[in-house]
Amino acid sequence: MDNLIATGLIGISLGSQYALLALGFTLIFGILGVVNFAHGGFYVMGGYVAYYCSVVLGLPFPVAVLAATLATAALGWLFEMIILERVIEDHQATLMVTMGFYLVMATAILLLFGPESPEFSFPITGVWRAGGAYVPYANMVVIGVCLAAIVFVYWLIYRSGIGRAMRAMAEDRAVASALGMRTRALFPFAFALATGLAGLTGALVTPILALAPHVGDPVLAFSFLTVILGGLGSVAGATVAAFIVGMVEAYAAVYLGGSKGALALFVLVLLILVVRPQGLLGREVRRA
Amino acid sequence: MSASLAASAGALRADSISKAFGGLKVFHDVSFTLPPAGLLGVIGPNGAGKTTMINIMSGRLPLSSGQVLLGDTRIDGRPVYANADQGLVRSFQQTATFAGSSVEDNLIAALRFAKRDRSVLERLAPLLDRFGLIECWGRHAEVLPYGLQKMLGLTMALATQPKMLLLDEPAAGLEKSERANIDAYVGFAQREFGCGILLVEHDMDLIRRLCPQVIVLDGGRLIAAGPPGEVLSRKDVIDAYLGGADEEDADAQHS
Amino acid sequence: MSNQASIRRLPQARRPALLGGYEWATLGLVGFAFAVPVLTRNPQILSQTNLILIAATAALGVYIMLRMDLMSFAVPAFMAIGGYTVAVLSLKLGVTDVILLGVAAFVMPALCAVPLGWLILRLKGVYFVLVTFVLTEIVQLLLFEATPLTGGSNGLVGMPAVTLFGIELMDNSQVLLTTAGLAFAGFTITALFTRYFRYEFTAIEKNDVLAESLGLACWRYKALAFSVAAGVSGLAGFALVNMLLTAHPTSFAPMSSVSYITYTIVGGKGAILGTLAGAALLVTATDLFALKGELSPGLFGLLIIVVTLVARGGVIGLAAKAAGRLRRASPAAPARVAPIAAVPARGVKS
Amino acid sequence: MALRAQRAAIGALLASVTFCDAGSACELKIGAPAVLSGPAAQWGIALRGALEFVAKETVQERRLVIGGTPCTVSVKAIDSKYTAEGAASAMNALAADGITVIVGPVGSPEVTGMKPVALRNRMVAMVNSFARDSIGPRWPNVFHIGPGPSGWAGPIIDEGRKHYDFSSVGIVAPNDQGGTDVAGVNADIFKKKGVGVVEEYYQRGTTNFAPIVTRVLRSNPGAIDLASSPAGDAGIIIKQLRQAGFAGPIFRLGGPGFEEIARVAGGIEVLKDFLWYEPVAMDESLRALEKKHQDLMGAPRPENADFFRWVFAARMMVKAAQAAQSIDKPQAIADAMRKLPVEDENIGKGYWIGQQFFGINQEMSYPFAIGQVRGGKVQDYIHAAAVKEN
Repeated sequence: MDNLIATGLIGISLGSQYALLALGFTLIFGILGVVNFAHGGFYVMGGYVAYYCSVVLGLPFPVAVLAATLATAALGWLFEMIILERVIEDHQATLMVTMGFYLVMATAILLLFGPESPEFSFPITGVWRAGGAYVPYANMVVIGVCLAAIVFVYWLIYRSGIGRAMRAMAEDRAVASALGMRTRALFPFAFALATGLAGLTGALVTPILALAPHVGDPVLAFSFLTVILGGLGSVAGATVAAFIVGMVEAYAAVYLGGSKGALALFVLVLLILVVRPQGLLGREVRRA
Repeated sequence: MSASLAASAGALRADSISKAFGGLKVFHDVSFTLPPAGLLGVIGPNGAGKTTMINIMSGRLPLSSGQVLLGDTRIDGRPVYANADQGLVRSFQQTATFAGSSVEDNLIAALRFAKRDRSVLERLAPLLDRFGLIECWGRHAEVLPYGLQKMLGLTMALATQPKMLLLDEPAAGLEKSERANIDAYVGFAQREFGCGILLVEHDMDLIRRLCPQVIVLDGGRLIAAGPPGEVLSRKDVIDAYLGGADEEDADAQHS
Repeated sequence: MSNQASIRRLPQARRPALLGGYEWATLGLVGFAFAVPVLTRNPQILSQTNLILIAATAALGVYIMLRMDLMSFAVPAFMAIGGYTVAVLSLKLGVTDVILLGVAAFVMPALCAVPLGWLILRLKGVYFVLVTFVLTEIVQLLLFEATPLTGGSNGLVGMPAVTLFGIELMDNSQVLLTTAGLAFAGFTITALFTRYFRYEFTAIEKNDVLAESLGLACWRYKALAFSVAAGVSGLAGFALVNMLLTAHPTSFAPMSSVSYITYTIVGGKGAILGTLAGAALLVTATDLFALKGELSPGLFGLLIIVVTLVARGGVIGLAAKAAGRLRRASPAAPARVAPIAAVPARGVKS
Repeated sequence: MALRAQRAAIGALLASVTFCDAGSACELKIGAPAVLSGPAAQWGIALRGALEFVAKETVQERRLVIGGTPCTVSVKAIDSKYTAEGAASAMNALAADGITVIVGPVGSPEVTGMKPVALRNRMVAMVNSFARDSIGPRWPNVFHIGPGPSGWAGPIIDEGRKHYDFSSVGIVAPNDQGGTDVAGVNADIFKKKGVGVVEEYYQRGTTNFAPIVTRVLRSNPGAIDLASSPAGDAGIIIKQLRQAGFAGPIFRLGGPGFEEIARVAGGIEVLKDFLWYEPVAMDESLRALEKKHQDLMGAPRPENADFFRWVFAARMMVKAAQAAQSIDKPQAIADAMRKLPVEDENIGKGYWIGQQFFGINQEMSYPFAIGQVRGGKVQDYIHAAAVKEN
């Protein structure tokens, strides 16, 4: 019983991280039509910027997290404007440049910071316990900030003018263009928003896990899974799916073991796709 | 030549068909029959559900209720290609060709997919000649003028030697001077291939010229049927047109 | 209008060529690999040629699916099925004949692809991409889990050398000959297959709705292509396993699918020669960059970005464009008829 | 395109032939397929650093003299990417340069990929990896840099049992060859000592181990062994084990990387009770080696402690060349190697072993160390004698 609850708490913590990553990923896909292979790179970069600010420069941790968010957003903006924009119409070319950019980012980080993990711990330690269930305080903070960020993104998307435009783009690009929206102007903004979210996640999560140049690799696979499950471009779907993936990962790993747990997760996603090709909350596209 | 006509399997029949997207009824309880080698016009204001009707008849969209029969076979909800095999072929409102392929390759593709041989091209030669497609034989489809692309798409549909042709606004987007081509096309298809044709069209002159019978759709309902001269003077039909929503037919083609 | 006159105006049917120029050129180049062991015994040249051929053959799986604008991440999955089939046959059943093994390496993945294709080819565009990605992850995990058959994380080690008519093919140059044979088979199958069904594939790529309305059962051709792509990938898997004398899960890592896609697109997805050009360029570049140690992935990334930005249509596209410009620039060339200006489609009804 | 590549390659061949002729001025060329990119990069960087150090040392101290001529040593390290193909390709590139003396690579998949190439090109190699088949009679000229857990896990477990009381252990390792091979051997040794074992494998690439930790703690193990989990992973696992309330001792019967583990875990106090295999005991003699590296290379040694073992391996290779009086006859160098005593000026004396485990007596065994954190305090290394077979 305690295990059940403890596992559920782990699942929530995983889910909130995946949600932040997947929100950005799905926005980029929905609005730009781009599968961002560099997403994990921005996650790692967020971690290292936060590390540099807080450990090397000695800034307070919240300032470091903010700096990481802004730096990754800025780089995302520049990347979109300077490189991605040139090939935005060709989805295979966008795949190539985002992937190439990921390799460049990973190499730059390796050269700057070396291959080994630096010491980068969350400023709050300690664990809350109740029976067999437990949550480290640091994880609570991360969950809290993640939820706040998700709320912010929702506010941005569902309550602001720019959000309405982005949503229209994500749901139906052709219609939005036909309605005369200046779709192109949204691209760098949406990309920066998404990479900023990835950077924020990295800044928050790497100190409770580990920071190393390669920790971005699995981010891509999980963002993929989450977004497939939720329905491409669907903001709500990505959020729900992130928590499902987190829960399934936690319970499958605890009750089936690491390797079989991963297999179970992938098979589940495959089955869902076969039954509901549009993902859980993706709308059935009226075929035109 | 008209030997194929004799083997015609029978009429195309819509039997109180309805279609709803979510809660939105696009199409409600419509019935009509197109006899073999017949010609039936379909008119209605924008948003009346005309293109949706073609999508349903061809199998692209499933029905909400009712049925579509070709001869004795129920065909709604079957794959589009299976219905095309049965001789039920549709055209598209906007240009529909294979970009990047020459006119010749487009026609050969149509022949291949319908399992016809090249001799069909010879039968189509007068039409190809008239439209001016022979001059463009090696040119890529997407660089042709709009009207020519449209005629190419229509000719490809005919190259499959269908029993029933569903034409979705063939004259849309054509210059006035090009519209005579549609007359020639419809006449040729009926004369040479014995096709039954369901003609969805906005151009009233064209409908009057060609169709002995029309049905009128409005808001997804069949509001009138009969010879065009008679139907088009009815008050409810005129009202439907004048008050008809000016919005775009939502189920747009892809080009 | 007179029927007879019109028919006479109809251009004569061209005899459809079995293969196009690009296909012949590619097969020629792949065939040239057979001669490499005769020309040199330098192990690096042999090894580079070997790696390029394996990479190019694997990339064919991507190329075939791209004929229909479907991007496949499933290549490593089918390479693994092909490679492990060979390893199991030779280790457990003692089959070493290269022809038998080659047939098995093609047929087994192709058969596995049939039910899978049936499941996932209903998905369109980007969903297909994502599902093939998931599929590759699943196969990778299955390799670990199905230990009795696959040797789990240790892989299957210690395969005997393959034989051709009883002769062992063991040393560097013979390994290259085996790879060249498998690559040649893969390229020939792909060239013939994509040429023979080029109308169907082009139609599905450009306008599948129109193709279906003309009577083409698109899914059948997609499933067929998926199956053939799987078989060709299996040949590449065989070549890789044969080079390493080991079937090891890391050889079929899911992320390696990205490399095969990169070869195809950087080389130029429009022609089969592109996969060979892309594989040759990028495998060579990888090798050069490996000398730079830590920098190598970054340089590789930079190369991909630059080629993508500069050479739309890939290396082959760039070369074709350059050749075209050269021809136009040369005064001896006959003046070309001015092309008809494209008339923008007017998508609105009157 | 490919044609041009071929032509360029043939040109390269001609160039390399002439180069070989010129190379007869006595230069021992050591090749290293070394992982220089990706998560395992630090291992390859340690390997390359050790080789470059030994090369310079050999030249400066005239350690390699053939027929009266002092020889130089050059090092060529090529990124083998921690994959079988990467290593095979790197090895072929080395072979093409006429290099037949190999030190490296570091990881199991790489060793898998490089051995067939070494065999086909008749190279002599000194490899690392904890795989059950790293060396063997099939590969007569491949040597192994040091014993796997079969050699040293036993003494470390005994040391742990002196201080802690436990009757069961949970072993956590990644689900690939690098993980399962070591974990399996460790499990056998624990069982032989009467300790109950639960093995738990995680998917390589996992970043959050909380679920795995929950799972392994369900059986209430008295101790945990992280086997060959990479240092970064091991650090997170320890952090999360302690967060979950696990208070028992933690073993890492895998490889070096203690500093990184401690950093990731969040400090020595988090480790609390921790024992690990340290391939070499950090003592005066090794500090002297560190200093020598600083003096000779003008920079501190690579952080990864595998550096020391690779220095050992490279020096052995140089000694074998010296004994064989050859820089380019791998067979002669291998034969000489087999006759050499296992000994290093900084690391100490040992034995050739491996007959029992691998079926070939080509594994170097030398003194190692047991590292310990007890009650949150780092203890001095415990020196352990080189393991001997029989």
